[in-house]
Amino acid sequence: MTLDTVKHAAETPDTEQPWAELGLKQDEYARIRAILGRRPTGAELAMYSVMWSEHCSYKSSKVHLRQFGEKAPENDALLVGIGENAGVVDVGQNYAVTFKVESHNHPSYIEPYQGAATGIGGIVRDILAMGARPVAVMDPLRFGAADHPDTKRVLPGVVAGIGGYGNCLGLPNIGGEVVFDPCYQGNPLVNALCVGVMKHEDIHLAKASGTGNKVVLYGARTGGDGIGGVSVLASETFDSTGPAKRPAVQVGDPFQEKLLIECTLELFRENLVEGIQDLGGAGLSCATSELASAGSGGMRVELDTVPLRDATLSPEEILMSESQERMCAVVEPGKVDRFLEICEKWDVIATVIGEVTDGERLEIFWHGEQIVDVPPRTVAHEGPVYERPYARPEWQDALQSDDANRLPRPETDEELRAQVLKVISSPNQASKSWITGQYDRFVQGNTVLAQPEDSGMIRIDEETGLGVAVATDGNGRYTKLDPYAGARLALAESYRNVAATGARPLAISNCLNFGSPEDPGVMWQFAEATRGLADGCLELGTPVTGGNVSLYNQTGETAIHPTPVVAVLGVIDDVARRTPMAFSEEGQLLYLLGDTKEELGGSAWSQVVHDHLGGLPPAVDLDREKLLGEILISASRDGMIDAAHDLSDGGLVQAVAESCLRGGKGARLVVPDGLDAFTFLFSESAGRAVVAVPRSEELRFTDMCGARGLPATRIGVIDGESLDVQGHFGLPLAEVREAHEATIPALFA
Amino acid sequence: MARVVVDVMLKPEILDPQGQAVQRALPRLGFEGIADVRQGKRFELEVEGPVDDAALARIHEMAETFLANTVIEDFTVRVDS
Amino acid sequence: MARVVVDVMLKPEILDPQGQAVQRALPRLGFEGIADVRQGKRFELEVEGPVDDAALARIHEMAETFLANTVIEDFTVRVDS
Amino acid sequence: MTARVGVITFPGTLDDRDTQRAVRLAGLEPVPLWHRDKDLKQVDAVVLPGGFSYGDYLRAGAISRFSPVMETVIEQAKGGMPVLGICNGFQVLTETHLLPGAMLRNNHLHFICRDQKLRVENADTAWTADYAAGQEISVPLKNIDGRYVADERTLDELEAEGRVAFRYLDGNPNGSLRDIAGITNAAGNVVGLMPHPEHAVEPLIGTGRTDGLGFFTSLLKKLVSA
Ligand SMILES: Nc1ncnc2c1ncn2[C@@H]1O[C@H](COP(=O)(O)OP(=O)(O)O)[C@@H](O)[C@H]1O
Ligand SMILES: [Mg+2]
Repeated sequence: MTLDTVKHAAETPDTEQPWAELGLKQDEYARIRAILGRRPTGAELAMYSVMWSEHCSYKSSKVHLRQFGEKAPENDALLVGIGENAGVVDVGQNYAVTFKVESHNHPSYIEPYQGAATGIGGIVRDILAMGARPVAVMDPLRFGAADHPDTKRVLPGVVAGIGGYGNCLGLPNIGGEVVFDPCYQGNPLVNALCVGVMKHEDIHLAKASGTGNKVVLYGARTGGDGIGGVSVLASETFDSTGPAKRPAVQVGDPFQEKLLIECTLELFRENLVEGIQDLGGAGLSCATSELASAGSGGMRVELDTVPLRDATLSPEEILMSESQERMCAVVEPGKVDRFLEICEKWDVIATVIGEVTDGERLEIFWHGEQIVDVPPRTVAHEGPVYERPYARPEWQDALQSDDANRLPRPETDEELRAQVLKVISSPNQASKSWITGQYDRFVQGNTVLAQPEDSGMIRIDEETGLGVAVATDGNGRYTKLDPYAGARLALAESYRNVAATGARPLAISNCLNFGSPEDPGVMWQFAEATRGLADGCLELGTPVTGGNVSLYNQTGETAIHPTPVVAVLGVIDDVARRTPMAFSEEGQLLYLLGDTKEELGGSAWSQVVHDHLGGLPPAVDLDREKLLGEILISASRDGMIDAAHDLSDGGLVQAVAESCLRGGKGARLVVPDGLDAFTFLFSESAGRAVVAVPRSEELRFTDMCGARGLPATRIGVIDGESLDVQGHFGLPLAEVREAHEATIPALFA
Repeated sequence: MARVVVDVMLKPEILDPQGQAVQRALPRLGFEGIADVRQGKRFELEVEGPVDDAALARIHEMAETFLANTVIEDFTVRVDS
Repeated sequence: MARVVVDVMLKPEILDPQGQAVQRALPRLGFEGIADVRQGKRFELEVEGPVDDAALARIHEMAETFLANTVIEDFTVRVDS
Repeated sequence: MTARVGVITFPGTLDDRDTQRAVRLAGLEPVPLWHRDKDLKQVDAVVLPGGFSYGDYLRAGAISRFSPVMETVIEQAKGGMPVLGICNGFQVLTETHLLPGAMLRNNHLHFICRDQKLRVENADTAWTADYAAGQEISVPLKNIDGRYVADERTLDELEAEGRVAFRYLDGNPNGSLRDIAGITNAAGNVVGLMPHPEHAVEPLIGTGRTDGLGFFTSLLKKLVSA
């Protein structure tokens, strides 16, 4: 069949095109025709269809995400904000840090190992594209029920994939989450975060400027990976005898990515890069249109020069291919030779595929014939925007009035003790070390803290000890009960985790995992959660620097719990001052910071003991979180505390058990006046942390809390080899350890 | 006892980083003239009892559901002579 | 182009936990009657030019020095029909 | 004059910069070496760091072994130059047959990352002289292909000649025969081990222990007194 050139398209306006199969709506197709003043060519149609997909265009979420900009707090630290591959934050001493979370949910369900592996690969390239050396990764994960047979397929594969890829890249994995809930059975969430470090002058942006500059594609050869629906198009416009099967699954090559990282950093060092973009979703379509759209001129690409792994690929398929481990750079003509030399040094294939033009169009040629002629902005940045209808679901009221505080509580100390063991050994509350032990947390030699600490902490300057801390959190149960509050709780928890290690929270990234935006109930959850998060960030003074949205996480009519995952990045001037979570010195005093109320809605206790989800989540007071954070940071800086652990799901008893196990020391707790033992142990009130204070610092510490108005209650002492709640029960540490650590290996090893 | 061999290879359209790494190394080691290398897995199964059609059908099913990941891999089953 | 297959298997005396893991899983999946499983590697080489004795000798050498580690592995070379 | 220690970077090496740091912290001068260069830049010793050279795609260490730099390393190692292979570097050394045996997939088939207790069995090598024989140390272990195997005769020989340099304590993490974590050649100049001493050189970082520094101070003593 003939090549569908621009000329041919103009001459054959009535040719039927498979826009619907490619996921475009009728009005979207009409809009493309209007933009171009003719029907699109096959290649153009392919580009618009992927770039206008929900995944690339954010068409359902955009109107809500705007708040992150509109409500952004004044903040001098933000060097690059939303809209680039990742946001960049000034952390002082001329260092800048970039970080971002992304999702690879669906691919990880289809092929857990490769889906998760390429999820790591993708987010690492985003960070690299900013000019930064990637220095750490994290992996917030959600799976179906822990004892469901399919979870046995998905979890080990995902964990091996994250480890397989990240370990091979030499990136320490410093934290993440593992949560089980039947709502994720057919839609596991595999979110991946990467942190990168650079000097201020090294920041790079994704834009193509400077007429005559060359466009260089480098990295892996292009194959038929992840093309999916576009093969439909290839078979319509091309000889249908070509290989019909195009894999929807991409296979990662971490070795190639490691070379790409070192090669790219060397290119940056020699100042050979004008603009740069990673190739991820939508491959070359995305990279060329985004580079051209953000730059000043146009771009001309000779598509037939792209190195291929499979010679039968059609131009449409080449444009769409999601082959991993590729980057695209804009390079001054005089620097191309040196650029190619460095690529050769690293065994990385590099090819000049085009150049920046002084026009305003993105023009793509195939063996000399023009197959694309579009205004790049219309592809990359001016896609459709939907104001999807949203409405509070009818069931929300009933859910909220099903109060968890009315659930039957343990009646005897015996029962209380049994429930403590039951909660800390439940899959969600149990130790995840069987999983995290499969990740390298030491590589690069800068890891100060890693899981199970409250946040991961990386040293970024050896001389001064400057470091950054990152935590990620999200609680789908809370968010289901109240999306607005749930998002704020996720933010609060992540913020608290960073502060607990002594770092000052600076900025936010997020991954918003929801069901179908075409369901008004889900859309309401999304609207509420984004509003909550944007308001919360304004109140805390921490701007959103970027993130990712993953929609359509649902099976049939049933959506996952709305799951905004919030990542907080903090800075610490000297990592020597970090606060670990371990209770390691006998005799130190334990203080509970914050107020404990009767708040059991969405709690771990309600899930584990009663399989219940109802009522309202704990109240959030962000001023209080801020105050708590200040206290934790000052106490760390001034050496007033030796350990800190934030309180979240599972409540106080969970936190104390974890800190005891980490330090190998027991604790004697006393239920404070005005609280019953059950509420003391299991309530999930926000804004709390437990700290270990050396006796010599007690006065100074309590004076500081008093002066600043933060409730600090002495609840016990580090002591012995058991976890005792005086007057109620005692648990030998060995029994606590067995309960906490045996669960996950028993399920998955 | 009879031996049945199941060979599992990545589908041709799927990237095979392992095979590529081997292929790229060959010229450096002085081996020319190898146009492509693919690396896969070989399972040798020792089967109790007769390897009749029923047994082979079961092994075929085993390969399809367990030994190979048919999202990305093809397999063949044969009796070892 | 001709294809030559090199099969590489762990020597019989070397513990093969991958094969064992497969074997242990089989009964749970409802597959009985497999007495032993060994897992190895299969390389498919696309050879340019004729696969004569000289070519096979070279491939044999390649297998011996590179594709297999003969401290722990045995290999076989054969032309794929 | 301080001694110069070459640290090789193969494609896919991960711990090269960390190893350079450890070398520096021990008071030696790190010299980066590139896999394509045969020239060792007149270094006094060489470290093959950890990582996944060539992705470990064929077998760990199998492809790197053939790199130009290794030609010189093999030659010089035979002439007595101190060579240390850590993790992937150890795998490269067994592939070159500078050290006997081979490394296979862990018996539990998973990557494992943990703080690992070891006993220094041989304190007479170029890299262990600063330890006492029998001393117990803890350094990070992180690998998926860490199971040391060799035939019985080789193992007996290693034992008899005192060439088992390190043994795992408190549980064998990967099924290595006779709990072997590292070995040395007969001359004591070539040493390989799976655990990572270069990741245990600073308080605060990693496990917070500095038990690994002795490898590098041992070398310094040897080179300076020589
Ligand atoms: N939930 C979100 N919050 C804030 N910014 C977001 C969110 N989702 C996406 N973004 C931002 O929108 C931009 C486009 O996202 P995306 O297309 O995923 O970028 P990339 O292709 O570089 O991964 C990015 O700057 C990203 O940070
Ligand atoms: Mg990007």
